[in-house]
Amino acid sequence: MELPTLQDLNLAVTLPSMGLALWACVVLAVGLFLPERRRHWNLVLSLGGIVALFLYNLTLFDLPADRQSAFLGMYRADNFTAFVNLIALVTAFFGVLMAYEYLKRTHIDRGEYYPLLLISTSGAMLMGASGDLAVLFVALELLSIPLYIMSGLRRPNAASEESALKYFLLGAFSSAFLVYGVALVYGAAGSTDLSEIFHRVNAGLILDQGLLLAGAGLMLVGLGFKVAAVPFHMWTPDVYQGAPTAVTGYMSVGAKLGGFAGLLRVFIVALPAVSGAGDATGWQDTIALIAALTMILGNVVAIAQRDVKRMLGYSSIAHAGYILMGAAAAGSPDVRDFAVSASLFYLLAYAFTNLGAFAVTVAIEKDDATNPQLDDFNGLSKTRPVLALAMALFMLSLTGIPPTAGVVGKFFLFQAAVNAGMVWLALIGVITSVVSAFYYLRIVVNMYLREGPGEAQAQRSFLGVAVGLAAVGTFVLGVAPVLFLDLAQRAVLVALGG
Amino acid sequence: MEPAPLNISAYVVLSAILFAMGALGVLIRRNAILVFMSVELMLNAANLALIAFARFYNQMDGQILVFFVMTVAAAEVAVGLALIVVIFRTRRSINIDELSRLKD
Amino acid sequence: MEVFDLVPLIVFIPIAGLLLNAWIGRYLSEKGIAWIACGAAGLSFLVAVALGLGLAGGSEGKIVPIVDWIKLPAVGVDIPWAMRVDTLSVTMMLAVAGVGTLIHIYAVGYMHGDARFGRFFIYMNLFLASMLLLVTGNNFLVLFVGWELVGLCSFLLIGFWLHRDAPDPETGIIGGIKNTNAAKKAFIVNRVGDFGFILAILLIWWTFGTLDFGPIQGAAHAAGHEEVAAGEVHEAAPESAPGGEAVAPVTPEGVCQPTGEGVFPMAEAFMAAGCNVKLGSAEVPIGTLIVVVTLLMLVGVTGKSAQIPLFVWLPDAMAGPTPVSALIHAATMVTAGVYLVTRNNVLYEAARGVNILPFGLSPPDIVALVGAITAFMAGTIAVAQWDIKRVLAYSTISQLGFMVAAVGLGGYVAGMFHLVTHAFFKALLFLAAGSVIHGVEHGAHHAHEHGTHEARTFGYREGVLDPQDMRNMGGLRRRMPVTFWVYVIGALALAGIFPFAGFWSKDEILLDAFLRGSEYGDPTGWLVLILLIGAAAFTAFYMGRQVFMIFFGAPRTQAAGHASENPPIMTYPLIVLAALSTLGGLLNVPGLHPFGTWLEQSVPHAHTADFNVLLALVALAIAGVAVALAVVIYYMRPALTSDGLDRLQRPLGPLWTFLHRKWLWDEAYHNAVIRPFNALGGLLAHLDVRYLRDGLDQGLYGGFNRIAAFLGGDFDLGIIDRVVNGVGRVTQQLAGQARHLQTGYVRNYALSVMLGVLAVLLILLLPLLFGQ
Amino acid sequence: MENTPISLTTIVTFLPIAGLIVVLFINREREDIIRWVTLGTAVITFLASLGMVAAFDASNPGLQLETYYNWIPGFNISYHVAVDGLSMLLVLLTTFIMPLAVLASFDPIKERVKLYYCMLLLIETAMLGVFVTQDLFLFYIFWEFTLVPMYFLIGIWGSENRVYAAIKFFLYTMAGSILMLLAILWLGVNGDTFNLPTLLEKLASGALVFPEGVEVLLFIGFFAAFAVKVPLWPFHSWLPDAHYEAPTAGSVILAGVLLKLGTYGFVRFNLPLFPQASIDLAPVVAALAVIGILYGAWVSYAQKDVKKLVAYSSVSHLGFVMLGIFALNAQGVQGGIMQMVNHGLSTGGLFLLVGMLYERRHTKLMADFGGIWKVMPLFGALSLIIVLSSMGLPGLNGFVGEFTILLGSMGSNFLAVGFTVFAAVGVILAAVYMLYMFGKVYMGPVIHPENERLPGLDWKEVAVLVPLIIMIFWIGLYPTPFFGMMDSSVDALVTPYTAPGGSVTAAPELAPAPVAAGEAASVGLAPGY
Repeated sequence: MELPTLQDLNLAVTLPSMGLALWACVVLAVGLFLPERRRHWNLVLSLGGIVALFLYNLTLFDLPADRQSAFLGMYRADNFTAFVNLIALVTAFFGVLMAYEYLKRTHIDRGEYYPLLLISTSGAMLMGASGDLAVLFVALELLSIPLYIMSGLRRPNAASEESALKYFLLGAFSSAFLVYGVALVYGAAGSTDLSEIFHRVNAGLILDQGLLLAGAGLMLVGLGFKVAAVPFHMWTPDVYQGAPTAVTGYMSVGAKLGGFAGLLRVFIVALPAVSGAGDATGWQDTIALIAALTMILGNVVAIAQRDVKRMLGYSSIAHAGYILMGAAAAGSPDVRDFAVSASLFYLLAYAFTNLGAFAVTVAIEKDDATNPQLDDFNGLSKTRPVLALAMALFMLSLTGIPPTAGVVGKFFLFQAAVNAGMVWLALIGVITSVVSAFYYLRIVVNMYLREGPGEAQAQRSFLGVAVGLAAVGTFVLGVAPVLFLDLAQRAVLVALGG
Repeated sequence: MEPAPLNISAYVVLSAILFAMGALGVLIRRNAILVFMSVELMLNAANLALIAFARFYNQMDGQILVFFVMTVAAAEVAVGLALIVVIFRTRRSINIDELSRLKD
Repeated sequence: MEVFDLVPLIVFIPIAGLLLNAWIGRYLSEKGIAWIACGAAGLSFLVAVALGLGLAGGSEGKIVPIVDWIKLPAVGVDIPWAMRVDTLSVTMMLAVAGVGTLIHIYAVGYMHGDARFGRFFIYMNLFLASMLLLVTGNNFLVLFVGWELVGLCSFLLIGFWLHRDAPDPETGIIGGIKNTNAAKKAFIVNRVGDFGFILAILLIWWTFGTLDFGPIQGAAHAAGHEEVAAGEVHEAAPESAPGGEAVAPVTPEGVCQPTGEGVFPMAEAFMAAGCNVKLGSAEVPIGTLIVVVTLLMLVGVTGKSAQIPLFVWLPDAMAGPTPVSALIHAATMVTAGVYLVTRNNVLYEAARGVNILPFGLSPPDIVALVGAITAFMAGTIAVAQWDIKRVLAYSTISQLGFMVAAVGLGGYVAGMFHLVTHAFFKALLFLAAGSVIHGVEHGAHHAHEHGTHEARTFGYREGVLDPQDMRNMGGLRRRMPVTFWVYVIGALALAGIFPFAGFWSKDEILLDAFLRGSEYGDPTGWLVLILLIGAAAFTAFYMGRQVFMIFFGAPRTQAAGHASENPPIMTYPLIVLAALSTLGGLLNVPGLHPFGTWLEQSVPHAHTADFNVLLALVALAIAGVAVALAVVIYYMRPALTSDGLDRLQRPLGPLWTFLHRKWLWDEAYHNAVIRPFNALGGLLAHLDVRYLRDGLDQGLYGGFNRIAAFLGGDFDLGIIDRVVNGVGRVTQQLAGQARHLQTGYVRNYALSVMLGVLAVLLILLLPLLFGQ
Repeated sequence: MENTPISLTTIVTFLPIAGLIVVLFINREREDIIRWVTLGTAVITFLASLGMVAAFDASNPGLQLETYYNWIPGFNISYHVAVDGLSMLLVLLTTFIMPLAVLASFDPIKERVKLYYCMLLLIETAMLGVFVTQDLFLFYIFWEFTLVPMYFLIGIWGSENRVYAAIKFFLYTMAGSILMLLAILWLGVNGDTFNLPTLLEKLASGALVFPEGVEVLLFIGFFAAFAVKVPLWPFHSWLPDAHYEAPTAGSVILAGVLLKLGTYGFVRFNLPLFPQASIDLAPVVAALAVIGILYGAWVSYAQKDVKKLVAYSSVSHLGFVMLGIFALNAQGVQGGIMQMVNHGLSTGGLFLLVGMLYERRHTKLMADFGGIWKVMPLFGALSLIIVLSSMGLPGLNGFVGEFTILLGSMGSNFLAVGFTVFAAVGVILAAVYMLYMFGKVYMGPVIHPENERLPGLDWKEVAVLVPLIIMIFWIGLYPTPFFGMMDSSVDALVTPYTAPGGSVTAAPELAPAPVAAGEAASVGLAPGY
């Protein structure tokens, strides 16, 4: 057995995720020595790193085949990875931007926030890039552990601490399922390399079908927990409500992104034919069922919410359902490429939209550690017309009304489902979309149609930039989706050598 | 290399029992630390399975994975205990049943 | 350029007049407005005269297209604005424009001082234009436009005094509201008639592929029809299209094939061929279709010409100014139904031979019966009315019944003849009645100014005088001599007394009925004859009653005593009309029958029966007896009893009340139609709000909210929680730890995850178990 | 398909957006400038649409003034806009109504002026987009987007219950259109394109065949969206609320154009895409239409409020349009399209009148009026014309449409005569409720002293009403050019439905029908005929 050379490791392509983690350490180290009045360097350094890696990541699309793998196949540097990186970096960018002033005014301005966020982001990126179940697990924890900490960042605050512990305990619980699932799959297939698993499964060289299926199911549970799919969703509203709003905002996209990247990577690359029953894959129906339940429960329960963050929590559950619909559609070989790109595009659209919505919520939130309520939006269109307009745009996008990213994204997801022959699932999707209009419109109603103080906290600088960029992103993806669709379309998943 | 003869199912069943016990512990225990310990038990059940399979296939993959799991578990312990300490400071209790402020 | 090309002017001139008045009328004096309006009417009449002279000169008339209207070339729909000059339309034009002009002039005096003088004449010109459009239209749709527009004008003019805030004497309803209601009633009832008409038009288009009447038939062609008697199917169907190519009217499958000639020639050809009409996916025999079409048209006729059952609007329409009553509701518009049947004589005669209705009736029979019954019924009602205009209104309905009966009997000439003479004498009577009303109003003013108090008035609640109530009149003969004389002439003409116009025309109608009974052995003819003679007797009686009540005896009120004659601008038109009423009979003088010959050119089924002296004498005798009765009852003694009742009121008892309340038609309609309509409308609106809006929406919305709240609260935290709790409890018991029944939330969430795990594993593994 | 250069259609569609951008840069305090810029934009758009008419070749049944741009390559989605005979008139209607709606808003709208006019401009583009688009995806985008500005127009500037009405409007119409989305997706997925002409070609050539039962489902998917928008009975219950609560211009746009999106959708999509389902379901749709005609009229009659009355009357009027469309012959469809325009003019006009009354008296209850004609003679006269037009008086526009529709339904191969008879009863009822309203509001004596001194019409109000009246007369007296615009396109559209000899027309050269039309049409004459 020859030792691999440095060149074989192909480190350059791993730079977006690895580099971000390393850069997080730098930020952490620098942050330790920053005096109070120089704290903005945290922001500058974080953003600088993110932007630089974002630009670098753009060069990583369409790499030659021999450069698409690093760390001896444990890291995949295909277009899927690049696109996930792209979304993740966008998410991190907004996460940093909307937190800066918020952390200051809620007196939780700790330097750790930025490195934690960056590390978590790198975990999300790594999940999409994992070529090995070991990497998947490590990436998952890399994504999760910082989030546990960030949720409890606001201390001493009972709600924040409670949400952190809940998240932590349940998160650890679910990772245990993932690990056990990994173990079972390994036991069944005899390898942790995704491509290798695929080949073994495909060739029928597995120890026991039941072992494999159980392993796949347990992995689905672990990842389903991350994306907040029903019935693994119950932590979501509580944690969303308790965590600091900026963290919730980041988490609502970042964790979901990581979860879906991992889910797609594992199930499409390693286990496309896990049931061995021709083109219909065993896990497809399960995911479809979960998607349906998730869409229904998320949308319906969101209606009853008064707390904005809780409502957005349920909303994020619902959107997980929509993307799961794409994942389910990806189980059909004919639709796989289309469904994967549709899911990725939707994730990007969701990133802009949901981060924008959270940015506005951050702007609305009062300094007294009370959670923003729906009534806090009353009359916002008069006091802060631009902010209200942006929020309206985000709400329309989440509902799926043109001209926004949301409608284009949903259209493709539904198209994927119809294409995969799951018209019933698309039907549930479209019906729950109407249901979602109930609660999204409620915010628009409060902003535009009701009178009220609706005063936003007076930050115009960074948060405003975040809102503005998110709005632009939401709108541009809506009218000119082709800008990113092209990339998303190239981000298809195949088992290497398969 | 031929896999060594090994009655794999016994190991798998044992790990499954351990895993189930851990899961039950999570469901039943009220003390946050005990809950967390139950999670550790689940992880170790997985480790057991991994080791057994690695031995079964006679390769390194599973064993390497075990190291990863252990490392990560250590990290979780660090974070988890810290969180529990913080909670204890605020509430003077680590009974998870009292963590019910956040609800509808 | 032929003289016939002038025909569009007959419509455009009144339109120009009304536009001019609408544009600059507010800057003009009454005189200026009057000149424009009357000038327009007069010019129209001159055009009609020119056209008439052109026709009389032996020309055949002409179809004058103006412009495309509804044209869908791809499917061959082509309905242009086009006008038709033939003897029938010119007859109507002359009558309408002629009488119209006189009434315009009269109205200048009558409407003097009205705040909306200008608007009145705008409406009047609009009416003239619409009516002339109706009679000149060369296809059913243009005819229909005029048909509806005259209804609109009727609406506008009935409701002209819509702001009157004085209460109505009879009902106590505010005048303006009463006028408004009358106007609405007229429009809506007419719409019911139009409903039938429009359906007929639709059927006609799908049968014939056109709505054009057809080419104008020359005198030779008309002569060719001379021998065609009613009931026979026509043979001489033209076989060639205008292009000259021979087109068979029937496809090999026996389906009627339109040849593009026009409705009437094609109708004859189709009837001759006995083909089927393809209507949508169904096929209907042509005869059936023509019966349906003619019956639907009859619905339109009953609406416009105030026949049973749709006549109810006409008496109420008397709320309008009197010139309106004269022009629209007596002389012209209401005769449109008669014109329609005459115009469609080919269709009606074709339908006569189709025997598919019960009792062996054919559509023309039904037309005749409707007319005769209406004539009789309205005649009886008129006997028991107090209002001078109301008597005339019922008289109009009755006379329209005569005309409708005539055309139903196939007596198109007689019907048109009566139409013309009736236009003269009924316009005369209405205008004279208006003159009476005006005079009495003047008298009332005069009396009021001189401080004299009415000892007793009729029809009023609070001693306010109703100038239209005949009980408030009496002895006006001396105060208003011109009015008196013209009124008497009108009354005699209406009563059918020799030698006035009404005698001749009514006699022809009776004769047609008689011939229908005797020559064709048609029992309908006898029935109609009896009804009409009865109606004629009542006519003579109530006209006598009216004349005596108004002009003879002593004045019963101060107002009547102080009444004065009206200015010449009102009386001159009366004199002209009186002359026409006297001499109008010459139009179709027996022996020569110039009117009949004239109409034969455009009415293929026109025929004129020879004067029957015996029948005329009988009719005259009956009228004479009726007049004599009136003399006995209303002239020999004071017209009213001492307690202000009609002489007949007590002897007749309930019958009088029945007649006075118009056979209870209004009550019947109110109970049978209007109340259910309102109730249903209210109910639907209520249901709409209650169930569709509030019920369905709120139910959906509320139900949805409840489900959401349930899922969000009870379900997510309740049911799931409870299930989770229950499962948790079981788990705990299994573990031997039954101490703590209450579990915390985190554990519940964990349990939810656990359950999910089990479910996922189950779903994934179950097929495996069963598969093996 | 190759990309084509930008056509006039695109320019007209997006001109309002250009105006919107200008408005965005105007300080919101400068309300007058905003108003005039908006009006200018609307007028320029109208003039540009006249340019479209000039360039339009009525004899060509196909698409004209096309712009094609491969918008989302790889997803088979294109930006494809064009007009043909079916849409040209409706584009004109939109651009014609909008300046009037803008002008009618000058005085009533005092709050949030900038936002208001932005919404007006947005909705104009959205509506035009719906009419011109030839791509199903793009259609869906424009279709859904019309909801947004109208939602705000109702919700912000409406009357008391505006929030309820706005939400109801939004949810109802969205719920309807969501099923259409599925149908669109099915077509797009199975036809491999979202381009309507390409889909039609594939259907015609047999490259795309509907499996058993699917055609009806797809029809119903589109039907759901359009029937709610029309609104066809019994999907109408959002309409009275939306109409009632909307500001005047909102009601005008809603009645004038927005409802036509639904009827247009039937013509543009259901008829050509699903011929067999259209035939099978024609009696059902027509029955709903006829019920709507009678029901709407009856319920109108029972209203106490002018605006509600007018709102319900739309249900009745659009029933006629639907009846015409589902007569499935050229007369019916042409009449239907014509009546769409007519309803836009008449009912739009009625809402303007109600708005003018409301501005003066701040009430819409009929009982609060009476004798208005005397107080405001010019207003009364103009109102009468619009009321008569709405009633379908011959010589005015409404009649031309209604007659052509009834002509179509009477001779329809798929509808029994009874449909026409009952629909014609609706003509009577129209007179009943319209005259009831007119009598209550305009006629009679002035009962309320407040009404004695109402100001007459100002120049803006006259300028709003006069163009409507001109069009009412023009279409009523000389509709030939308007029919001519759609004649060839409609003829091409209904060709599959016109069985040989199925109708007695003077055009025997009609193409034979590939569809077994006769089988589907089982209805005959009513008994006794």
